[in-house]
Amino acid sequence: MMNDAKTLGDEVRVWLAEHWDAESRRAKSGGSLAEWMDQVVAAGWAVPSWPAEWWGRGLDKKSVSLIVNEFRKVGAPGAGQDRTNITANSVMQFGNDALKQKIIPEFLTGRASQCLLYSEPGAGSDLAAVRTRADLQGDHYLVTGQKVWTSGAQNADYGLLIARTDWDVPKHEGLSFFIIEMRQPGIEVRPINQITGDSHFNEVFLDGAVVPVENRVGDEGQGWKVMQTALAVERLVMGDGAGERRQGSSKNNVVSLIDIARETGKINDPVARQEIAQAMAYRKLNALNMLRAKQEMAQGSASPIMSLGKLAMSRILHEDARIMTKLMGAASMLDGPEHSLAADVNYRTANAYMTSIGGGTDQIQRNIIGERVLGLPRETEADRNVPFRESRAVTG
Amino acid sequence: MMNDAKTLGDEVRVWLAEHWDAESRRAKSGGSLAEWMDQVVAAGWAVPSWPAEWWGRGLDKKSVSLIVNEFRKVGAPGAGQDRTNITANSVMQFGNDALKQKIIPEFLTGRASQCLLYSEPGAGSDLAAVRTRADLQGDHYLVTGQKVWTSGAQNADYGLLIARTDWDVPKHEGLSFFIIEMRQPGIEVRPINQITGDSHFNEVFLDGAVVPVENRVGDEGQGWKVMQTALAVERLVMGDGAGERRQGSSKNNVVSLIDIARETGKINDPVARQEIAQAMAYRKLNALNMLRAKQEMAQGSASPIMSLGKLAMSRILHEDARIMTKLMGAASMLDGPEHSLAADVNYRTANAYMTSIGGGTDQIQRNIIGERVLGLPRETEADRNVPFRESRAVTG
Amino acid sequence: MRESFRRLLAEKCAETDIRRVMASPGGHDADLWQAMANLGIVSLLVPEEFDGIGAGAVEMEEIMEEAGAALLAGPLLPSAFIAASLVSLSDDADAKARLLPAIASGQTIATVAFTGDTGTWSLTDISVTARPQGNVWVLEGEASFLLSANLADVLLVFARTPDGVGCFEVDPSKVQISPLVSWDPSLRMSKIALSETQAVRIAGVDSITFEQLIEIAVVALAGEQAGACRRIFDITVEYLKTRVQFGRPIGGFQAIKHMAADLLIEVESATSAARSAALALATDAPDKDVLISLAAFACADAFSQVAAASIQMHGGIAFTWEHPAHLYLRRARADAQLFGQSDAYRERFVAAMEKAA
Amino acid sequence: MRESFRRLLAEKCAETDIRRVMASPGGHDADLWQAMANLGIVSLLVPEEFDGIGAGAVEMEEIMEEAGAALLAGPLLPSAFIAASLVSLSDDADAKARLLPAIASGQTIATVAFTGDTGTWSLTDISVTARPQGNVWVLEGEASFLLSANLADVLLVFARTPDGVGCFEVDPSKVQISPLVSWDPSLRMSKIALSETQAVRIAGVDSITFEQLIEIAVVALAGEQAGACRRIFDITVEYLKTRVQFGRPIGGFQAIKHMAADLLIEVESATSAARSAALALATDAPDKDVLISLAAFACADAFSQVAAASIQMHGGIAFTWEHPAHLYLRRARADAQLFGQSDAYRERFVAAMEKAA
Repeated sequence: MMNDAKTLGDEVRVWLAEHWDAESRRAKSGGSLAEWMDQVVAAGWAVPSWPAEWWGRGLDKKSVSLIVNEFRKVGAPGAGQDRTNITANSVMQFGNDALKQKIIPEFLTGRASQCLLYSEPGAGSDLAAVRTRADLQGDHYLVTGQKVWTSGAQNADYGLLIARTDWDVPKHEGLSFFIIEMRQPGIEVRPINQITGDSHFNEVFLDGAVVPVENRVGDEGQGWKVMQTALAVERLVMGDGAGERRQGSSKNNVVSLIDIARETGKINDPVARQEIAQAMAYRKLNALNMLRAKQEMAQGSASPIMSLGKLAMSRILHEDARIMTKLMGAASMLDGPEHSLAADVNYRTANAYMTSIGGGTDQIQRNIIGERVLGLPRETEADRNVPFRESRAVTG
Repeated sequence: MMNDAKTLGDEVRVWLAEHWDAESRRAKSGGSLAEWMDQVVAAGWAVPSWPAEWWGRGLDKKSVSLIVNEFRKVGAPGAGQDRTNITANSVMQFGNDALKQKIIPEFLTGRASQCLLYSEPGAGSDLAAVRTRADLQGDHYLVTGQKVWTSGAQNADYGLLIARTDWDVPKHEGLSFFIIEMRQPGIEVRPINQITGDSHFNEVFLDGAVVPVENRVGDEGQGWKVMQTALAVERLVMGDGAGERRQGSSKNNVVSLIDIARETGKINDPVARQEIAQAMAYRKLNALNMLRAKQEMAQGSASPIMSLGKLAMSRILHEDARIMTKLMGAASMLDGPEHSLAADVNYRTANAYMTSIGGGTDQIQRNIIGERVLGLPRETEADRNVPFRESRAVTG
Repeated sequence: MRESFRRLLAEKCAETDIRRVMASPGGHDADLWQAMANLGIVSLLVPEEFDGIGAGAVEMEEIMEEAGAALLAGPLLPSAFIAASLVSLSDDADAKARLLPAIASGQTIATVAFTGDTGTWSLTDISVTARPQGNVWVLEGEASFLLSANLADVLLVFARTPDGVGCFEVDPSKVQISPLVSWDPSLRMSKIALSETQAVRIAGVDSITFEQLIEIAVVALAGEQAGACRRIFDITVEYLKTRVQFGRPIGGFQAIKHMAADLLIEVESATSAARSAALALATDAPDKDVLISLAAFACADAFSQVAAASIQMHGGIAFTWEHPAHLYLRRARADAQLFGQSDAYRERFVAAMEKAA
Repeated sequence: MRESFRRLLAEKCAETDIRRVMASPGGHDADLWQAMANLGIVSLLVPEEFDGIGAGAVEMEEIMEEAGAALLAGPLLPSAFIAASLVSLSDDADAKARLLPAIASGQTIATVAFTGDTGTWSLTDISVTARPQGNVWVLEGEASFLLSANLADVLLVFARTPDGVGCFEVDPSKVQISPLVSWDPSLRMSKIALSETQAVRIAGVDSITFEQLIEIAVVALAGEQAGACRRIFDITVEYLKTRVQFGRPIGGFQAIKHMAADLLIEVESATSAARSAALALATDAPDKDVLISLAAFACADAFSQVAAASIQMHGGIAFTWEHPAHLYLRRARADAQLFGQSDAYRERFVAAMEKAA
């Protein structure tokens, strides 16, 4: 095995040396990124754990890590997408062969991009309460409904769509998963105005949008399971960086309460120093927790600490914004480019909700931690065994 | 009506002038407190709103207030027990005539005292999950089970007892309410050692204790309703003083964070001052809320604010203890009569749980406020419609 | 009057109106202002001899509760309540006769400059200086965080004089007024710069008057905070009853229900604090200092906390610009700064309690 | 060793044992102490040349996690960890040869006097003075909050000397030792008074040694706090799964479930803080100051918070003396004071972060 790995490492290095210019970080053959990706896919590096007949090499996880590592060393993109590519993985695991042939190469090469059509106005925390309907009409489904909190919808080629195909079974059982073409008359995308002033997300209105039967991923009624798998891949990609990456969308990503205290003349105020200490401690403790989680996982044991990161980050971001506001005093009322420090603090104040609400509210996170990590009894769901048509999500 | 009230006021004043010496605060006739109470009962001042044939005068609420007020002015006890006497009220409202005749005079004159046999080890927050059984045997019930958190059980003549008489109906429906004589072989009282070092409460073990059928208050199965009525009287008696009165059991009832800060040399510490301010603010705000509640109630409108008092007081007591501990620093580790300030703070630290757990935990209080004051949907009770015998309280 | 004002606001200061006024350059609804003047709201604090209602702090606080609930924008607080109080507190019969009837009618809008760049609204923060020059005074320096100065016909500027703190009537056209963009789009704040600016001194205004004015401003703001806090809480509780997730209204979930119960304590406390401070101010009660400083931080903190929690409790919908929750958060964050910060008032509160102890 | 120690504690330091030892006059279990010595726990930090294991801060922290979880009482911390470290840190070959093997074997119990009545464990708090008199030194003054001095064969007393802070070996029989009753019944604390007390100076101990000793004490205590915090949390979570109210385990109610989720963050943070401080101390890492002061307040606060919440989450049962929850609360409250308070460490943490920034 070690020998195999060594040989594989050599093979990757040799292949990269032949095809990739580490200096300029470009393919030796020149051409577009997609054309480079064609080479990576053809060589089997894109999805090494998949079978050879499906762009892979049938390798184990450790080998995938090795390949990814070699690509990382020389700054080459495209390897190990069997761990990261949400669409390709979902289709590979649940799609029919026609769909695989049609969709996967587009995504592995980056020629197509996707958006996620999961959330709905009535299905926020309760993701399964989907009311968007997909009705079978011969060889295609007609889709009608509304999705929200979709990022990248304007530029996406495909949407990963969860829609209801059966209204007479409980809510988790009547869902199906589709890959729908976004550029069609039945789909309208409208940006959402966030309280931060940004518009990172969209509402997507579907009104008789068409999706062919072969674009259904998995059987009818399997949609919940397919979506869970897709979400698991997403979580893996996000990892512990979830909070920080979100926070990365703040206009000024470097947080230093000490710098702000210096700037606002509060650095020697003992009351301010206590609060600064506590806020910085929350951040530091979370970083130490995540470090320990990674070490535990590197030793092969699943770490329950990892799941605390998002909830902890939520407190950190809200507390940072609160204390920055206090440090600034009256100047925190101001905004706009002339008052850039205030504008940054204001932005943080509003944007902290992206972490405490987005991707599962703090309340949902606490449920998950209580139930999955601590093993406390699950919440009873009032509508769990009720046909969706009769549930309060429909009847109001 | 104003005229009537005036006349009534005159009548009370004249009667009091004849029978009560305001100077020495004793009955003019001399004798025991109970003998004074005999006079109050005979004159109809003890329960003025009750009918004349049952020790009363058939008066309205306003008149009762007037009478109570006149008694208060001269420091005479015993008037207006139709608002305060838990046992007398329960028996009057739900008991049979024989029980009324036997029990009520004993309680109105203070010759008898009662304890409350409600809580059980398995029925804490879930007061209805009573497992103490009362089995009918001819003209009496045999009672077996265990009660906890009973205060005054050693000295009580009677216990107000809730016990299960029917195990095949849902938990609220199989309960009955009794007045049981405490001094009998089937009852054993053991003091509970509290974490404060006090023993204000007892466990009461009932093993074949006897209670005659006529001592049942209300019909079989009506016990929950009778207890709710008794609890309502109790809450009225406690009023907003609930927290403060409980806290009155602290060894040193005067709280002054400022005094402690002076004593510990922290009075000029800006960090300490912020915390002192916040803790004192909580206390002051609660007092202002209660004042407003009383004003609203005096104007005839029910005040939802009143119900916030206990929860607010819980935070106040815990915060006071926490900040006192901080102010004391290392000296807070000490205890005992030589370190009386520390001992007081320690006591407060432990005793704060009497308010945050006793008489309904903070969590139960929040449920009550959310549901009864704000009108939010009720918690679904998993065992609400299950025969008690089959519920998890029994099956585990 | 409170009842009429509430009806007026329900009619003319609904969410769509607020958003329209926010987007307008002046941040002011002249029609609504006129209607308020007609109701006597604008002349509430002006003595009867100067065409006002002659009411006091208790009535002002009540009106501000309604104004806060509706997120009313514009010059009610700075002109009708603060500036009018300042002139009334002065000994200047001429200024009173000249200014008060005009302010009372709503025709004249006045605002007070009483803090500098540090924005602490304390005497030490006054950075404008005044020197006598013949019959008039000449002012020099800057003041900041003026409310509604963009609309003002009269500026009342606190300044240091050779004989202590004084106040001056300044013609806005002789001053450089720079708008300060605020995160609360309903606020119109400005900074002013005075350079060799001629001004008329208002007689009988000194550092004691300044402190009295701060008390009035704090009580008015506490009323606004208490009212706004309660309204966004009510909006949230309503939503909790109707929003269904997992087959039942989210208000049925303990996590949310318990948040609401805890917040109710803050809401009621803010109301009690604001009203008792108003009463103490109106009656010059012995514990006035205690109650006013308590109201200052308790109402600010309650409003901030409730507004912040309301977004969390609504979830995603309140993350959109179209939902009103963030408007309350913006107002809460601004109000928490106006007329002094919570930490400073906590310090004052302890000091006042120390005196009482 | 950690594994063996855990098994030993499970066997000989169960709740009944703790209660028995608490009630005993000495607050010490001699049999358990001997078993710990046999395992090498007592000699953990003593260098190998003096019959010890020669381990460092990382191993000490691990052992303290186990000790804390079991609420172990007695001289492990003051004698085996603090006093042994002090002697090891000295330059005094004679003292090392005389004291370290005896401490390592558990035969000699030593404790350090390093704070006065203010209980801040800071250099300025040392109030014993020492003056040379011929070959010996004479000590005068008081020290307080000594741990296990009731059992001690040797006192190591910090004192001010004409040439700065020093440390002295004192015979307990020459000192007035007064017990200090503690709210934590497992603690045995004392105050000592020295009057013309002859003592031997330990060479090479100065104010830098004092600070190093505080670091060791803080890291050990952080381990105890992290371990104790986790244990009472685990006890609580177990109860939440079994205690049925309203037809289901109370851990199924969101109010309780969410408290537990939030507390888990504190528990894990305490563990991370204690372990990273230990590693930083062992490796003399550049961010040692940051991590040790962080551990000092983060572990103290986490343990206090978790212990307090555990009583609330248990409800009435934990209000009884017979339930163990309050024993953890008592330990948490004492530990929060030992070796300096959280506010002081927050201040040090910011100062250390400032340097790094």
